[in-house]
Amino acid sequence: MDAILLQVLNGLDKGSAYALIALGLTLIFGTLGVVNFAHGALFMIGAFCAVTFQKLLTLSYITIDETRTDFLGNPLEVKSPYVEGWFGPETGGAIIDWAVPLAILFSIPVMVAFGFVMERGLIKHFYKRPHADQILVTFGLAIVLQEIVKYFFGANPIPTPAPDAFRGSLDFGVLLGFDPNAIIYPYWRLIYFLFASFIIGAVFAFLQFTTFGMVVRAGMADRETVGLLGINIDKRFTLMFGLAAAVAGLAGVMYAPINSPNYHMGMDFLVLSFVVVVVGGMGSLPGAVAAGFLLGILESFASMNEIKSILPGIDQIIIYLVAIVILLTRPRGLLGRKGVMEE
Amino acid sequence: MGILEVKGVSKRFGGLKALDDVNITVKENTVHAIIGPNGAGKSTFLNCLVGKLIPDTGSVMFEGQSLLGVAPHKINQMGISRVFQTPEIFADLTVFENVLIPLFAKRDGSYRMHAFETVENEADIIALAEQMLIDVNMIDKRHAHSASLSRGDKRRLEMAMCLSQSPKLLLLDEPTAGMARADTNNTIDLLKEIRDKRDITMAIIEHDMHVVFSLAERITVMAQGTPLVEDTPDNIKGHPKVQEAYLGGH
Amino acid sequence: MTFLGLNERDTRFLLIVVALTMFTPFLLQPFAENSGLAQFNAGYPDLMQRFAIYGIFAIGFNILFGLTGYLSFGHAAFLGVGSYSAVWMFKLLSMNIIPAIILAVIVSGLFALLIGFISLRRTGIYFSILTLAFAQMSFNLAYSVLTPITNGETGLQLTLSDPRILDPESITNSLPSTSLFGLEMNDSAQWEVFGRVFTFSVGYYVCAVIAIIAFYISLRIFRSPFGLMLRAIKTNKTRMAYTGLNTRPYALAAFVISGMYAGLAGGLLASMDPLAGAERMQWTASGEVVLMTILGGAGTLMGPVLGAGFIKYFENIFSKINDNVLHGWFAFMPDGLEDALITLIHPFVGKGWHLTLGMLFMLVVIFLPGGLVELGQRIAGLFRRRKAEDRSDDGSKATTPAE
Amino acid sequence: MSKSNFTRRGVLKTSAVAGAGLAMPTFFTSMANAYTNEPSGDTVTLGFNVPQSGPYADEGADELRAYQLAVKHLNGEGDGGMLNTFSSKELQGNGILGKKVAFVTGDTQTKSDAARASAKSMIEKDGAIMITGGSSSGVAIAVQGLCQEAGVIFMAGLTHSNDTTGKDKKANGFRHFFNAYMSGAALAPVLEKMYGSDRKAYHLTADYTWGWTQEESIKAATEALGWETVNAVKTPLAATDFSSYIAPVLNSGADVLVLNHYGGNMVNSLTNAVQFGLRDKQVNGKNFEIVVPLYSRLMAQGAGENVKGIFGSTNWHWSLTDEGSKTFTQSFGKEYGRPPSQAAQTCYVQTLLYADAATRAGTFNPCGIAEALEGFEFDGLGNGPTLYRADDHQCFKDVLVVRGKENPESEFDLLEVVEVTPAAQVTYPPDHPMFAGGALGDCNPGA
Repeated sequence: MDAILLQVLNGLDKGSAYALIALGLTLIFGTLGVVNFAHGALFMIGAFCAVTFQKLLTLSYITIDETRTDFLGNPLEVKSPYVEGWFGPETGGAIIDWAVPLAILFSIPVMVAFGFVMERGLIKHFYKRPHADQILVTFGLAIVLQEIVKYFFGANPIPTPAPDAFRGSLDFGVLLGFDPNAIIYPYWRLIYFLFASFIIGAVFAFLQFTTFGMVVRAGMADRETVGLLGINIDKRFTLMFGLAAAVAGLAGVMYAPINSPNYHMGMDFLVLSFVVVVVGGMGSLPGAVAAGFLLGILESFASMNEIKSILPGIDQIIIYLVAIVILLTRPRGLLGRKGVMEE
Repeated sequence: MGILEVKGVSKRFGGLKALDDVNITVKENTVHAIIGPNGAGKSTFLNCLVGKLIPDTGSVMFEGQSLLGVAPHKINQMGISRVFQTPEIFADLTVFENVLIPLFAKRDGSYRMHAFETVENEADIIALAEQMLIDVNMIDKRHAHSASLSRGDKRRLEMAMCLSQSPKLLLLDEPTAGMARADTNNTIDLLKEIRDKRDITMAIIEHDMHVVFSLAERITVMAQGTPLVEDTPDNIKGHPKVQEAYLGGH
Repeated sequence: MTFLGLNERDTRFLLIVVALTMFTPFLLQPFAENSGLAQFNAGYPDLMQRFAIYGIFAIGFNILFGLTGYLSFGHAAFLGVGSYSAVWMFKLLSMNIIPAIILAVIVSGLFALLIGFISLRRTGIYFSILTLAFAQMSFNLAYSVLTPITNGETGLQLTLSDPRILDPESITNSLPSTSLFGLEMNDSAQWEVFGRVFTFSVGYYVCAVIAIIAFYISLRIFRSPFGLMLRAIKTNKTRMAYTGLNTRPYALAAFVISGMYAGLAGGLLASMDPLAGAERMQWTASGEVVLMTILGGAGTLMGPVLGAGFIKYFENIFSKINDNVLHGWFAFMPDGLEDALITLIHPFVGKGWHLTLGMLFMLVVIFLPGGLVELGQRIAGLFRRRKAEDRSDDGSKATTPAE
Repeated sequence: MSKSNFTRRGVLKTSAVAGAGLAMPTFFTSMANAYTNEPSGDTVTLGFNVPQSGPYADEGADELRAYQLAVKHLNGEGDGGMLNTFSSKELQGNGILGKKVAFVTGDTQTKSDAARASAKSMIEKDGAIMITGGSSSGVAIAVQGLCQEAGVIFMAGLTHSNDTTGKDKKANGFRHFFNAYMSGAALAPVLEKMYGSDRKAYHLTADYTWGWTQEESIKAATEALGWETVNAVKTPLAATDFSSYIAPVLNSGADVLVLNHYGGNMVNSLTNAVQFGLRDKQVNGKNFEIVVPLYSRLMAQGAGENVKGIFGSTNWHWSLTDEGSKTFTQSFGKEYGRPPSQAAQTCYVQTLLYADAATRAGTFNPCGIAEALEGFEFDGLGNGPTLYRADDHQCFKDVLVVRGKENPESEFDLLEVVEVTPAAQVTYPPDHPMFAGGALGDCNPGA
C-alpha cells in the first residue's frame, strides 16, 4: 500500500513536468497547428535561464591567496561573488542560494520575448506550409539553439541546486500513519508539483475567462471568420506563442534543481512531449494535462520492482505501450478534437 | 419497387429529433430531389444513406441490400457514387489523372488492389478516360493541375469521375452550392444532359429551387426532420404545405 | 527510346542516375590529394557505401511518405531489424551477403506488416506517434532486455566462435569478411591520376547496383497505376473512399514496401560492416530519414537521395575539420587575420558540425520550399534560359520536373 | 590474390597485381603493402576518435586536448611532458621512427555506428595507422572490432566494462583504463573500513552491458566482505528522472545505495538520491550511505555539491604526487589552463605507449606493435609500475579510491584520493569468470 502511494506521488511529480511541457506544446502544436520540434529546446532554454541567472549572481572578483596553491603550484586565485561583496556574505549568500526561484522572474520576460521573436521571425511564415516543412525548420532551429547553448555552457550538466530551505524531504508516511521513511518526498518536488498545478490552472483560467482567450479559442476553431470580424488574430497568435514559450521555459527553470541542466535535455523531452500531447488528443488542453499525469503515474508504477520482476523491461516501454493502447482504443486520444492533424 | 428504399428512419441527437420516421422511395432511372429549408434534416438524411450515421430506427435498402453502417468504399462498389457540396477531387493531381483513378479502381468491377501486376486493359481505360473528359467538355484541360480549376470545372471533373464508374445511383449534395449563376446554369445543363443520355438514377439534396425545378422528376419536401409531401415538380410548386414550410419556417 | 517499360524521359533519367552512380568514385574525389581542399573529398569506400545505402533507405521512405503522405516516425526500426537479421545470418549461416540481405528484407517486411497493420488504423499525427512508439519500444528493448539477441549497447558483432555452418573453412583464428561468392566487400582497387587517388571498392559497387535496382523499382512504382492510387490517398482520402477503394490495403502495401527498403538498407549496412547497433533504431535515426526526405524534396524521385547524401556528407566530412586543418588552410594569411578567420569558422566545423547542419536545414526550408531538388531545378532552369537566349529557335519551354 | 582491405589515399605503388576476382585493368594499382596504411611519406597519421557531440562531448574535448599535447611532445615541441618520466627512453621527440606525427579527428557521437563510420573514414580516407579514443564501452568494443578487421591498432580511451578486455577482447585492441572488476576490488576494502562489514546494499544499475558488468563486479566484491545485496534494480538508459527508482530504497531495509551509472545517468541519479534526503537518514541504526563505483571529475562537476563525501574509484587524478602525474598536470595545465581529467591522462598515455611500442618494434606493423606491447612493463606514466598483460591486453596498475571533497578550493578540486590500491590487489587471473567467453584471436596486419 505504502509502495503504491509512494509511486502515485512520484507519478504526480513526473506527470507535472510532462503536463507542463505538453501544455506549452499543445498550445502551439494542437491549436496553432505548427509541428514545433523546437519545443524541447524552449524547455532547455528555460532551464538555462536558471543557469545563466545563477552565473550572473555568482559573477566574482578574484583575490590571490598566497598561502595556498592551485594545481600548477601558482598562488591560488580565490573567487568571491560581487553579490556577497555588495550585500555582505550573509545576504549575498542567501540571494545566491535563492537563484533558481529568483530566476523565474528573470525567465518570464526572456522566454516571452524569445517566443515573440521566434514566431514573428520564423514560425509566422510557416503556418500555411506543409507540416513536413515545419518539422524541418523547427528541427533545424532546435539544433541551432542547442549548439549555441553547448558552445557557451559546454556539454556537461551544470548543477543548479534548490535553496537550502527546500533540501531534504518530507516524511509523508508519518503523517498518514505509516512507518517512518516509508513514504518520503523531497520538498522541491512538492513545490514543483504545486507550481505546475498553479501554472496549468492559470493558463486555463486565462484562456477561459479573458476576451483574449475567447478570441484565441475562436481563432483556433475558425481563423478566417475571426479575421473577418476585424480582429487582428495574428497579433494574438504571437502572444499565444509567447505564452507557450513562457510555460515551457518555466517548466525548465523549475526543473533545473531536479536534474542538472545540460544542452540536450530538450531533445530528451521532445519525443515524450509529443507522445503526451497526442495521447491527450490534438487540440485539447485538458487532454494534454491529463495524459501527462496519466503517463507519469503509469511510468512510476512500471518502475516498481514487483512489476519489473513479472515483466522485465516494462519500465523501458510503458509510455509507448500505453500510447499505443490508448490510440487504438480512442481514435483521437483521450480528449482530441475531430479533424485536427488527422490528414 | 424503387432502387433506393428508405423506411421509417429516425435519428436523434441528444434531445433533438433530427429525423423522424422518414420514408422515401427513389425509383430507378428518375431524378429525385429532396428539398427543404435549413435544418430540415437533409444532411443527416444523406449521412444515413452513405453509412456515415446509423439511424436509431428504420432501414435503408439499395437494390434489396442494407446500407446501414456499410463503409463508404463498399457503398461505392455497390453502384452508388456521390457528388459533394464542395467538389472532392484529387487536387494535387492533373485532370486526366483524376479521371483515371476511378477507372483504374473499378476496372473489371472487382475493385481489387493491384500493386505489381500490370493493368491488362490499360489502353481501354485511357481511351475511356479521354472519352469521359470529352463528354464533360474538359478534354482541353486534361493536363491542368486540378487545384487550379474554377469551381464549375471542379464540379464537372467530379461529375466525370463519378460517371466514369457508370454508377446506378448518383447522390448529389447541393451540387451548385456556392457557385456563380453562370456556373450554376452550366452545371444544370450538364446534369440534364446526363439525365437524358444515360440510364442513371439521381438523388439530389438541394436548397436552390431553380435547380430542383429544372431537373427533378419527383420532389420530396422535408421540414423539421420529416417529409411533408412527395410529388411531381408541377404539383409541388403550388402546394400550400410547401409554401408554409419555406416561408413560415424562417 | 524506351527501356524496361519506361518512357523516353524516364529512361534518360534512369541512365543519368546509373551514370552518376557508376562514376561516384570520380565525382566525389574532385580535389587533388595534396591540396588543402582534399578534406572535402568524399570518395572513400565507407562514405560512398553510406550514400548508396541511405539513398535506398530514403527512396523507400519516400514511397510511403512522398506518395501516400503517411509520415512514419519509426522507420529506423526496420533498418535495425534488417541489420540484426543480416548479422545473424553471417554468424550462423555464411559470410555470403545474399542470404543475409534476403533474410533482412523478409524479416523487416514481416515486421512492417505487423506494425503497419496496427498503425494504419489511424491517420495523420496519430499514425506518426503509433509508429514512433513501436520503434522506440524496439530500440529500448534491443538496448536492454533483448541483449541476448541484439548484444545491447555494444551491438551485434561477429565472433570467432560463431558456427557459420555453410562455410566451415572460415573458422580460423581471425574473423572472415563478408563477401559475394568469394568477392570480398572490403576489397578495393585504386587508380592514381592527376594527383588524385580514385578508389573503386567492391562493396560500393555492390551497393550501387542494388541502389540502382531499388531506384528503378521506385521509378516504376511512381509511374504505375498503383503509384497513382497512392498519390490519390495523399491528396484526398474521402474521394478515394467514394471511388470504391479501401485506402488501407494500399497504404499498408506502401508501408510494407518501404519497410522492406529499410530492411534492405539495414542488411546492406551490415554487409558492408558486420555490426548492428541498437542506435540504428532510435527515434533520432527515424527522424534522420524524415529529414533526408524533406530536405531533398518529398515526393520527388531524386530528392531523398540528395537529402541522404547531404546529411551523411556533413556528418562524415564536416565533423573531421578541426582547428589543425583550419590552420593548414589559412597558413598563407598574416597571423592576425588567420586567427580571426579561424575563430570565426571554428564554431561551425569539427564538433560544431551539428550547428552548420541545423542552419542549413533552416536555410533550405526557408529559401527552397521544394527541397534540394528545387535548387537543382532552378539551376537547370537558369542554364536552359541561357541556352534559350543563345539559340532563339529553341522554342520549347522546359517544364520537365527534375524528379 | 592480392587484397587490399581498407586502402588508403596517397599511396604511390606501381608494382600492382590486379586482383584475380576483379579482373582489373593493369593501370589500377592495388596494395602491395605489408600492412594496412603503411606510412610511405615522412609523416605518420593517428586517428583520434572522440565524442564531440552528445552527452560526453566535454569528456571528448578533454581527450582531444590530451592527444594534441601528446602529439606535440612526440614531435619534440613543448616541454616533453611524460616523455621525461616514462621508464622507457626510446622516444626522442623526433616523431615516431623518425616520422612526424600527424593526426585526424572524428566524432563518435557515443554511438557505435557513428564511431565505426568515423574510424573507417580515418582508415580509408586519411590513412590512419592507429585509432584511439572514445568515452563508452559500447563504442570502444565496436571500434576495437573494426580495427581488428581493418588491421590497425586500437588504443582504447575511456572504457570501463569488463567485456572490453573480457569476452570482446581483440588481438589488435589495447586498454590502459581500469575496469569494473578492479573498481570492485579496490573499493571493497575501503568500504569495509569506512562502513563496516555488516551492510545491506541496494544497487541501481544502468540497463546495458557496462552497467551489468559493474553491478556484477561490485556485488561480488562487497558480498565477499559480508555485505548483503538487498536488491539490484535496472534503470533505463534513457531515464532522466530516477525518483521512482530511488523512492523505494529507504523502505527496503538497505543502508547503502550503489549507483552503477555513468555520465548523465549518474549525475541525475545521485542528484535525485541526495534530493530525497537519503544521506540524512538512519537505517538499521547506521547512517545511510551512497557509493558511486566509477567516478569522473566531469561527472562530479555536474553533480555539484551532491558528491561531497561520496566514495568511488577512478583511474587517475591530477592531484597524485608521483613524478609522472605531476609533470603531466603541469604540462597540460600550462597548455590549457586546467588540470587534465582521467580520460585525458589515459588518452595521453595510450598515445605514448603506442609510439614507444612502434619505436621498440622498429615498425608500424600492427603485429610488431602488438608484440611490443604485450607483457610490456613500464613506469613513470602516472599510475605506478604497470603491466600490459599479454593474455588480454589489459593494463594492471594501481587503482585510486576517491571521495567527493568537502571543501573544494577550485572548480577542479572536487575529488580527494583516499587510497591508492596497489596493482597486486586488483589483479585477476586471465580466465576469471567475469572475463570469460572471448578470445584475442590472431593479430591482423590487414594485408
